[in-house]
Amino acid sequence: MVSEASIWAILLLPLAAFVVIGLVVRPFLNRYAWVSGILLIIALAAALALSVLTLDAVIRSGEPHFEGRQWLDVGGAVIELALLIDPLTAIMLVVVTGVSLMVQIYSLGYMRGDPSYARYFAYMALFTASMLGLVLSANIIVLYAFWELVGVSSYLLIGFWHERPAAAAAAKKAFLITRIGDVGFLIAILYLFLQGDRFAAAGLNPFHIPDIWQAAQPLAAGGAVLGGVGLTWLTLGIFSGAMGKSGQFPLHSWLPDAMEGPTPVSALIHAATMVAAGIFLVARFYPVFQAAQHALTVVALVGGFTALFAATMGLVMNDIKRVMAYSTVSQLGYMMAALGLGAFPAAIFHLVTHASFKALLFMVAGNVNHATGTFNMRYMGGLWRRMPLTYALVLIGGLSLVGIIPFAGFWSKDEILSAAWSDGWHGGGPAALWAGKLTLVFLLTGVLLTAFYTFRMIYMTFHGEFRGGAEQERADLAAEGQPNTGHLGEVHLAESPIFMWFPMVLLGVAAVFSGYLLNPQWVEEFGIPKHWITEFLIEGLKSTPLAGVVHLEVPAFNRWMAAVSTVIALAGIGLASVLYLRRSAASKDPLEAIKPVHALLSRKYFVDELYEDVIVRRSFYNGMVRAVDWVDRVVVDGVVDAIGLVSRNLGPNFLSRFQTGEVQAYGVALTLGSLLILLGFLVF
Amino acid sequence: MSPDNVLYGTPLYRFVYELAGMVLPCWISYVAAGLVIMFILVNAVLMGAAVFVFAERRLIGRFHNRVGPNRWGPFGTFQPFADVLKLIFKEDITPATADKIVFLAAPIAMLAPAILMLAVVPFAKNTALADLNVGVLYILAVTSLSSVAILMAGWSSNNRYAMFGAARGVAVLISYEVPVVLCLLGVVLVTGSMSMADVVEAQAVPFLLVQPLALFVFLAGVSAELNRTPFDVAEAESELVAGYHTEYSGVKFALIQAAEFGGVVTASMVVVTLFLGGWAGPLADYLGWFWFLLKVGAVAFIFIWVRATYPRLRIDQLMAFAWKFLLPLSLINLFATALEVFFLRDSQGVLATNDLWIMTGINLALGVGCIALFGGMIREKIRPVRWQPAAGSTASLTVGEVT
Amino acid sequence: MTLESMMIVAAIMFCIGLYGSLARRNVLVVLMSLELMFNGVNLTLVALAKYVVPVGIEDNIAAVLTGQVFAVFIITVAAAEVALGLGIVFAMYRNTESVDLANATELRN
Amino acid sequence: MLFQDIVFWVLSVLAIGASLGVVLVKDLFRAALLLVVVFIAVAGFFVLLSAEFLAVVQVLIYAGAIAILIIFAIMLTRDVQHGNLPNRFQIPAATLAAVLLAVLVAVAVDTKWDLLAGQAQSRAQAVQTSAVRTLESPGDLAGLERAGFATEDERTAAQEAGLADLLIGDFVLPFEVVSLLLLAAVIGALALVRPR
Repeated sequence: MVSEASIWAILLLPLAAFVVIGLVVRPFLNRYAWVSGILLIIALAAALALSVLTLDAVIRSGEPHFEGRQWLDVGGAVIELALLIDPLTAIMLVVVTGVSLMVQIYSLGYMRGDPSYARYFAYMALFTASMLGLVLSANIIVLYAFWELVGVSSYLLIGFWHERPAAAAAAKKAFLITRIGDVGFLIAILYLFLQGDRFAAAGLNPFHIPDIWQAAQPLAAGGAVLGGVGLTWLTLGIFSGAMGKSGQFPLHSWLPDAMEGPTPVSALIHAATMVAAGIFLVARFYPVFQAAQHALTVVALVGGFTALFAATMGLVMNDIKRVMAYSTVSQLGYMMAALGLGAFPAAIFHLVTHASFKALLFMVAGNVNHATGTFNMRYMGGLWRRMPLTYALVLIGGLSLVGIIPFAGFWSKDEILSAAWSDGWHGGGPAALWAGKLTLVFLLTGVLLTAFYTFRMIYMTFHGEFRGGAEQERADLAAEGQPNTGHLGEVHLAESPIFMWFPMVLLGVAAVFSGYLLNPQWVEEFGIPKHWITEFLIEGLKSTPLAGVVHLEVPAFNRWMAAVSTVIALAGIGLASVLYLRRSAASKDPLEAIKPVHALLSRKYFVDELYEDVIVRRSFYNGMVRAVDWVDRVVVDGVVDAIGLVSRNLGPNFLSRFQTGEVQAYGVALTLGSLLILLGFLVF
Repeated sequence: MSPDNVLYGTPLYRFVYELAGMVLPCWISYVAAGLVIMFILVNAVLMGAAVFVFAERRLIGRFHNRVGPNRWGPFGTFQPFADVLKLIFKEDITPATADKIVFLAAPIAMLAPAILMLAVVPFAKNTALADLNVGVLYILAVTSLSSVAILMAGWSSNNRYAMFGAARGVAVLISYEVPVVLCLLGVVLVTGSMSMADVVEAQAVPFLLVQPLALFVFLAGVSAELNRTPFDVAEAESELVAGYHTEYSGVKFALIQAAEFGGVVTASMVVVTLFLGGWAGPLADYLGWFWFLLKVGAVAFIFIWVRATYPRLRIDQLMAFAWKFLLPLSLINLFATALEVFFLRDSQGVLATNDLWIMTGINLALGVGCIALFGGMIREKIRPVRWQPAAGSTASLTVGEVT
Repeated sequence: MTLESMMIVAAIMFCIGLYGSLARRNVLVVLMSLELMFNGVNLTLVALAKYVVPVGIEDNIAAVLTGQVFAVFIITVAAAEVALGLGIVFAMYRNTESVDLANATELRN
Repeated sequence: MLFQDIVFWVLSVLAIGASLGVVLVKDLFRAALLLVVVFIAVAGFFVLLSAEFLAVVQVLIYAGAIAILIIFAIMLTRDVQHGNLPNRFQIPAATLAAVLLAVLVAVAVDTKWDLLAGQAQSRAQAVQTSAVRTLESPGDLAGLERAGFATEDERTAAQEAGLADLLIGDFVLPFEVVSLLLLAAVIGALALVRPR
């Protein structure tokens, strides 16, 4: 067993680092800003150690249970500060602290020389702390608070270089779009609040997450407080929050723009924290979702569609980080689809493996940027000679992302695909079955595209000849008369310092081994039992009061599905090799040959235009705002004018005589009045 | 009979009251007993002032390497009485433009605080005229009255120099009141009571050791409030022609002088009571008054010594000294004392003698450290500034150096 | 000395202060009169605390101190009031070279 | 009670006379000095009402600080000698004050006060005079016993009753609000008088 204090410490260590950096180091010791990085790394290392201890304790002796502390008692709704430690939490703790630690070590090198070094680490500390709080909360209100804190800190980090207009705009966009999803989440919470009386009648707390699980279960399991259409909408509300954070279609458009932040921030946001928060949220409420099959269908379809949709856009991007970004959206689609298909453990498994290899890939992008000064792949090429280590790592990460045996991504992606194939989920009608097949098609197509864009990215960056980097781009921009976007660095082609590649190597090892070793498919390996992570997560659900209600089984390794997906992935790699491997420096991108499609994809399906122009400008400005304007001008202003007319005439002609400006005249009147009241009180 | 009377707890008062009550009607004996007490107090202050004046003049003489007054009486002991006689027989001049009533009332008001302060000082066990529950606060309150008296003197003289002197004096008084109050709070915290007798009882270890910073601040603050050199800008003879008592002469001047020197004596008594253990000493039950007077003499000597040693400060240096040096020190002392008392006291809220020694150790180290630290910081501020004459001017003045 | 006599003295002080604050031109006199009123009120509070049975004395003997606590608060507020009042007086004197309240009628009409 | 009566009458005459002086004396400086007299007289009243702490605080804050501030303000303005003039509200203000005085006196005399009687009063007095002191010595305890605290529990309760406990106990909210007010007043006064 672990003590409660040590678990609180996991949350409080980064928070304390934030406070110390923000209130002490930054205002007083900014000359010694390097202290802040060291401070955060120490705090995170301690938190990681405690997280591993917690995971170990959960594995060995089951879920610890801690009494909550009452925080607020508002109108009968009791809000507690409570910890919820189940296998899901334990795994997420290790992932978040681990990836965050790697990212911080990487940042030591990447951010060196930045004038706002301390501010960067303060934000990072806040970000990690809020993610940890989100993972640990057992109360939905507290969870929501940390959820919004994650949003705030991501806003701060994306807009870290706020002097760049693009970064400021991207931060704003991320904040606003995730907020749209959060409105749904908030409505779900308010719905729970409205159901407070019914929860209380069943002896449950409407904000306590295990109680919500129970409330959603059938009568036999002591639940049935929630149900029917209300439950479906509740879960959809929660899902909309998850959509916003995890960048699911149609709320995906903030995520690629979020690349404006520093690259380690992207690595953290896209690997372990912010976008994983959405997946985590759905997983956290999985027992509730399971009681609402229609909602699950929606989740699966949205996830599957996003997986495909984002992958198509990834095909044509020239900015290396944007390729990664769309890849992240696509992989999140996989996870979401897995959740919708009932393969809850597979989704978390993929989240873990994805955290390792996507963090790695982002760090590679950071290294590449460090070397070439730009993110534009058209100005890279041939880097493998100069940066062999980075090249090896990008191959590992890329193959893992594509899902080639035996890299980590293969095992987790395969589990998702098997789940989609095997109808491993229950209770859905014909429509749901149809949706499952459709999702499978989406996902398999996605595999092809993933393989293609990943290797397109690798070929454009590391193969061929070097195309000049930032200097060339600056020259080109000048030639076209376009303004310099301001964040082009210097070219010095070399491997990055040890701070940067050391965490990458660690993550590379994880990207190779975490897949099979976390979830050995056939036999026990090194003492790790067969299907360890899957079983572990399912056990976590079964140990709750929901035992017997949750139907989950571990899908067996499906070798046909594995073969098919490998073939498709290899096909994608092959296609990319044909098109890009031997391409000369001068030739155009082969995909540009298909003009309309390329335009559609590179303009991101015109989704931004749709939001900006149709929704905001046309319907909102022209429709609604006009109407409101009319009401304001005619009705409201009319009333105001009428009041003004009356008072304008009343004031100067009558009332102003009494306002002499002499304070003592007022004093006399005041005394007279109070005296009259006093006398009246005495007489009557 | 009235048990409510504040003074009734005092043995002296009760004795006089009952003695008078044997022959006189009740209410007269009340008044008579009160008058007797007042008589004693006034005379105590005046005598203290006389002795102090003598001691000061002799000692300053020694410091100046000369003899000092030695003509009248053995070693010149009667010199103060001769001074008083001279002043009484001098013509009592009131300026024509003065505000006569206030001009007359000011010296009286100036002497009053010194006398009032004496009422709560315990000379020996159970000898305070009134052992007030709020004795320490009472002393502060009474001393704050003297600023009114100084303003009265300065204003009523209708003289520029007097007015400037009064304004400066009051500014100094108000500024130094803050650190003095704060440092006395430390003493009160350790004692747990504001009664002077309780403070003395509580000094198992003299607060000289337990509260060194407070003592330092208190001594500095009190000498400023008493207009003693080096803080005597209010009556700087060379700049202001003696400040607020420029226009005074004769008996009124004698009263003002008595108030000042009596004030030093009473202040020494307060220092002794609050920081040096009051009447404590061997055979305190019998020799308490002796130890008390001995300590008072020692403290008064320190005042004289300081006067003979240091040059006068400039007014801005004086203010900087109060606000930038004494105030932080007293705040640090208060904070440290509060923390120590919080952690060291037992469940009854009482500090054992051992705890006092622990506090002594901490506070001594803290005091030395803080004075060194802040002293370094304030030195920049207090250092004499060489005044640069404007271009073309041939004048060359040195501001802020010894006057 | 009874409660009534004490309260009558306090009331007289209060009413003198009231008259002063209403009928004097000089803003400083008005401030001083306000202080008189504060003192009258304080006197009433302390007198009531001494003589009248306070609420809650059955449970806690400290209830007899309530009036004194109120007086402490009033003294504090009076100090704040004087600080601000004199600040306003200085501002007014600096702007109009006068401390006559009858001249301070910029808020007329 | 004789002693107290004498003192009470002396103080009353002093306080009322000085109050009238504050309002009516022509010379502002003298008015301010009379204000100091009023403050000291009120402090005397406080001693009579067994509120020693308040008496001392009254002298410290009113006479020592507020009066000084007012005197400084007076000295910085013009026409000190003949500065105290009536305005046009003299008659209504006097009438109002007189009527209010009548009402207040009527109320004070007419109300049936629920007075502390006999023993209760001596107990209250014991608590009030020792409001800022921890009573520990045997003499103190004997004094409490004389004041009518018969049992050990009652004596403990009386020992623990203090202004400070009330201030940071039952009245902690007003206490904090007042400290905030003081801070605001300091900042406000500085902002008002800062040279522009």
